[in-house]
Amino acid sequence: MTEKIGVYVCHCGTNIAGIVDVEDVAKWAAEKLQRRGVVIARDYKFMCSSLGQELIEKDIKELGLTRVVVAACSPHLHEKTFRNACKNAGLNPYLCELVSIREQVSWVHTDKVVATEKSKAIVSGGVERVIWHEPLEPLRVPIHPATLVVGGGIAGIQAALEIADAGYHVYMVEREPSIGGHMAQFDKTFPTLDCSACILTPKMVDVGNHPNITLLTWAEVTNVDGYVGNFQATIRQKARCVNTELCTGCGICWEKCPKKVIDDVFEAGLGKRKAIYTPFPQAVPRYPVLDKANCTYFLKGTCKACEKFCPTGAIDFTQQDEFLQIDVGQIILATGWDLFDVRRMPQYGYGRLANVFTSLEFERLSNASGPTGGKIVLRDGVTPPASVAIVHCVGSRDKNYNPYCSSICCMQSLKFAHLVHERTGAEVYNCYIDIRTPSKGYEEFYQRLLEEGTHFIRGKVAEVTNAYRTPEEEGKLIVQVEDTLIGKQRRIPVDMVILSAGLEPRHDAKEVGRLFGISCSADGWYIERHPKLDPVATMTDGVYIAGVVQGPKDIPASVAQGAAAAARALGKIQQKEVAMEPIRATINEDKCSGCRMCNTLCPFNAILFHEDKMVSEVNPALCQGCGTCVAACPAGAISGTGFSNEQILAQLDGLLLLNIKRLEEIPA
Amino acid sequence: MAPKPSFGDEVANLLHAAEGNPLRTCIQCGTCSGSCPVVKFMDQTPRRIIGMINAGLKDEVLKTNTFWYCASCYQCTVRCPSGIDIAEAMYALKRYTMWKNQYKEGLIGPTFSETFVKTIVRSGRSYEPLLAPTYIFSYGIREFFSEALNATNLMLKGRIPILPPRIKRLENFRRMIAHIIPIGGVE
Amino acid sequence: MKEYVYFPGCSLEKIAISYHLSAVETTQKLGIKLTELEDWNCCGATAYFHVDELLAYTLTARNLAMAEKIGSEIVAPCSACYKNMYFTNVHLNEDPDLAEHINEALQEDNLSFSGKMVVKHLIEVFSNDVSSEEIKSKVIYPLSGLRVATYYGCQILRPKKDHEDVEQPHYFEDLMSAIGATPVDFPLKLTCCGGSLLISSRPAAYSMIHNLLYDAQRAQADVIATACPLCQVNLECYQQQVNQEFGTHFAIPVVYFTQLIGLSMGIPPKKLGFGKEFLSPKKAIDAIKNIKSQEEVITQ
Amino acid sequence: MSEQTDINKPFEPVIIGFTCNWCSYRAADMAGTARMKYSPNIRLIRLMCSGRLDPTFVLKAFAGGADGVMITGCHPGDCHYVEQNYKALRRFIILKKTLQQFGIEAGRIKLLWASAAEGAFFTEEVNKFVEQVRALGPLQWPTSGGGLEKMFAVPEHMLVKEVTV
Repeated sequence: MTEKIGVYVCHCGTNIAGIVDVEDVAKWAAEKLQRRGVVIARDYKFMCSSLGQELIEKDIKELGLTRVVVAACSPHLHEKTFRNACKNAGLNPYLCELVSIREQVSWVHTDKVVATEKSKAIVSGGVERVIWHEPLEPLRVPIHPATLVVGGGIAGIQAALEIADAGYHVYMVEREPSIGGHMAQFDKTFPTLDCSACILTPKMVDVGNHPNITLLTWAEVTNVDGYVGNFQATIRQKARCVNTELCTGCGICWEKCPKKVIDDVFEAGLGKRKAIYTPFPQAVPRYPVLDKANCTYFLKGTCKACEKFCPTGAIDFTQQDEFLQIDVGQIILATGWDLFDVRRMPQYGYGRLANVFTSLEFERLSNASGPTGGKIVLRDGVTPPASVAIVHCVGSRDKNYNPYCSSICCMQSLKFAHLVHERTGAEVYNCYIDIRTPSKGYEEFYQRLLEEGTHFIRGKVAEVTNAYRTPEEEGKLIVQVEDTLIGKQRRIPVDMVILSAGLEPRHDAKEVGRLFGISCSADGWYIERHPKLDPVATMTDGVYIAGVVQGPKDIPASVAQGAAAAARALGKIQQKEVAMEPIRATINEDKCSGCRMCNTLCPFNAILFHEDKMVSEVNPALCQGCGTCVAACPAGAISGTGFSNEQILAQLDGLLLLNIKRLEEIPA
Repeated sequence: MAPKPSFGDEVANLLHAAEGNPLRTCIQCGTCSGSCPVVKFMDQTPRRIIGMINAGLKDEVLKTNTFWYCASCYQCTVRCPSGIDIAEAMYALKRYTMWKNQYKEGLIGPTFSETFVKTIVRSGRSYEPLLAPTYIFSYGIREFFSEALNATNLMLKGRIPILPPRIKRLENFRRMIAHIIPIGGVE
Repeated sequence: MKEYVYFPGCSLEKIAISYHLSAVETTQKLGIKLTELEDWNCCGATAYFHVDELLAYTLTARNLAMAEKIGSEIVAPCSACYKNMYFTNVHLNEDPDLAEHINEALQEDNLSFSGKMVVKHLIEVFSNDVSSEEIKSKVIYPLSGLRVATYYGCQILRPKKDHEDVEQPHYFEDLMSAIGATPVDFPLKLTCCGGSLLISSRPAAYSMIHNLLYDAQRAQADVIATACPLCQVNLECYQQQVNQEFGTHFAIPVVYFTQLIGLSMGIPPKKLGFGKEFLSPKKAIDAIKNIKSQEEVITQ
Repeated sequence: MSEQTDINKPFEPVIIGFTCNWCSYRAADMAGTARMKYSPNIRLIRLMCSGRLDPTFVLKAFAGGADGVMITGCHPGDCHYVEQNYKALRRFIILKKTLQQFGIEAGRIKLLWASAAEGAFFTEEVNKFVEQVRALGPLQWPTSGGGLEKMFAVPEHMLVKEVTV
């Protein structure tokens, strides 16, 4: 049979046409590849535009095209678009091949002649390949309606509530004893300064009481199997040593517990908790966890005060970690961030100079329910500062630490400045590189701070020292910085220094990423499917990211992403089934020699062996289409749809322009 | 023909093992100037110098004493958030002005460095008595006496050699240097 | 027994002779063999680099090339020498063209540089290769109660090498604790003394010296310990001038860390070059004297 | 390109690059979106996984006139299919030996792990490899290899799909 192939070369405005002579490529394809079946070759400004697509559909209908090659951008961007175009015109979508002459040519090369030549080779490769395409039907697998949300910060909470309210089940897994995340540690939120607890607590309670949400705190995901629509997750429920059936959260146990422990997590080291505890009064769920590592009973074998006093007998020292298996269709990762360790910049004196604080410490210091009841005081716990310096960009925008901007620190620092000014009347100095206030109401907040009389010094702080040179400096912290707007080095004596530390990916982000089959950028944030057009999806179908895991962002942005991820998940749930690329391996029984070489190669155990017939067979539901078995089969009995030997060899043939050579040998 | 390189590129070319022109990546944060122990004696802060270089203000830059006041303590270099080797850039400017003989009037640095090198080229070793007093007059008579006093003290404590030291294979040594720069250039 | 090629550098020949003496004495006590590099030439301090980078590399390369013939590790007591040698070594290893060019010149002196040398500062030998523990075990007279301001200066630490901590190192303090002395809180321990500006930009140098002495005094240090001849000369010999300049009354002895270690190991002060300084670290030496006299009393 | 016979022109090697759909192909996309520049001598083929690479693809490439072949995949541990890139690695090692027996310099083939985020790295490595192959000069294996072209050329059954319009 003969194929009728249409070739469509995209200008992409000047993105491609600026470097590649697209008209020439189209002309060349029409002439040189005519005898390979190319019946029409066009170039067009924007192939992906509706007009561009109509062009293809028209040709399919009128010229009866049986194959389509589009030379434009990366298949990861527009393969679907052009497959749909074919589908609309009644051509099987898988008979379309998209080759990239933008990412792979015009954007990475500068020599127009060479770029045009390369584009021709790539088109030729596409044409040869498409000849071998077969009509395929996407695999349809049912979507399990439940969703797993990992991380109970504001992004995760938002996502969970959106889905649960829509009537579908959600499993929320949180590593800490309570949900709430970092937002629960804050007192005020910028720029409106509404109380963090007041707006967060109701949402936390909703999650706790929601009939559609199974809340698993003090728990971690340890394993994930399966694929979009059908994931199996294993969750380790760490032993709480509290029977949640009986516990009423009355709080007597932690009142009676004699063991005080410094709380490095929620109180950022500023406050203490007991060995049995809930991190904060509004914690959800309300029942506590017993921290075995610090419990006197587990250390010394005696005490059991909590057990003695518990009115409902809910304490259970024998409790062990449990592992739960859950089936979910999709997963949303909202695991949040760690604070940059300011000890890595000793020039700022944290740990050496008592009154240098981290931003999280200050959040607790200024929090009404914090260790000082919201009083902003020095480490001694009583003295209010008369002057405070706030250092921006600590660990951010710095090649020695993190090159990226942490995006929240400017506004956070302005918030701090306001709180200090409001509660202590102290002189406040903000030392910044640039003030970045790019959201609704942010610039106005900056203006407000200026009016309040906060001092703004444009310069990255060089060091914080206690080495005074003058009587005024004696006993103070001296902030040494160049005031770049006047071009002078300044030494500013203050009582308190707040380091506005940057946001970092979770220390275990990489491992967690692997667990869910998604990868991190160079900075360690999870990579979204598209930086602009698909910020919450990942390269792995059915796994979404929301909040700071995707990159530094503030509360409004995190909430937006939580909702967005939820919407994406709901969309799939309501389709009830998901179409999957029909890229699968199949074994030709007649050719299979039963050597079983492929059996061991498959990481998904998709290949089973029929002892009776002495042949292997691929289970399409389990096969992920990597093609390793295809490459390995010595009998050539295994073929991979979409990436068959014929398709790849033919593309190679075309890329090397051997097809052209051969045609020259064979006279027309 | 190739376009004349900008002043910034000229300076960048004098930086050892620098790819392209690192000065261009300066975000003017002032960490260098904030860290500099000598900054208050400089006509312009190091940050400004980089800004001026990037702005192509060649003459203004060469007129400053900034880079001759650089103590090469590298505090700026280790802290620069853009990874610019600022101390090295100051060296580059020193060399630049010495070659072109266009440094600020009345600076001692250039002539001192030159004599220092001359001494080495002559003897292979440095010799304090020759160095210090040569310039000390430029600080006025009081300085001279205090310096002299110091010298005598050092002498009494046996911390100043009476004769300048020399290395043994001096001839080879000089031929070696001749390979790198015309001895005439420094003698 | 550990062996090193020893590059004293110009200063140690005379003006910092006590550093040389104490270095030799203390290393001997610790069973370290220092072989002085024969016919070495000046490292060029900072001045070479002002005039000609290539010349600077060549002159330093000559020393390294000569050292390669007799050992694998070269140790410099002077921070400037150390910095120049260390980075010349790095650059020549990174840049084969540069190395080739320089080897051409070195042939005139029948030398060639292969880049095999490991460059170390004397204090690194004490803190890393020997370790504070071993030194502690050799201490006979702990310098108890002696408040020492440990002054690192610049070029031991900077520019940064690999992953070393250039903002809060503590190995100098550890060494001083090991010999029973008390390291004081001395925030300016890493701040430049202005050595290279002393002649070219004197007022600047004075103010830098002043800041350091002021901080040492604030910390109530009995003595400043240094690991660099330029720092020592700067901080000690110009205190008088600084006092005149700023109307202060500093009188803080400035000694080499090797001198203090030597004292604690019972080496006679004279052998350690004491007596050549402007301001005698009486307190340190007296401490030892007292212990000794007590011992004599007991032995009689 | 080695098709060109003009001896005045400098030798431009043709390189075939096999990329995996999840990491290295996206690294190439990343290089594009970031407008990083690399040598145009390389032409990429997308596979789902480096594990899909059948060694004969490489032999075919050389026989077909490629001067070098670059095989790329996800970093060990990051494979979208768990561990298939390790299998690619094993094959690569054997393949390299085989090629040398055919008289093809080891320098003409390269294995590269590049994550989706490593556009810059991908760019550098491509440039390095192109220069490496350029230094080795043209391969012209089919002629030098004596009839090997037949051995690895497109299978006959694939040529019958000749089209005459």
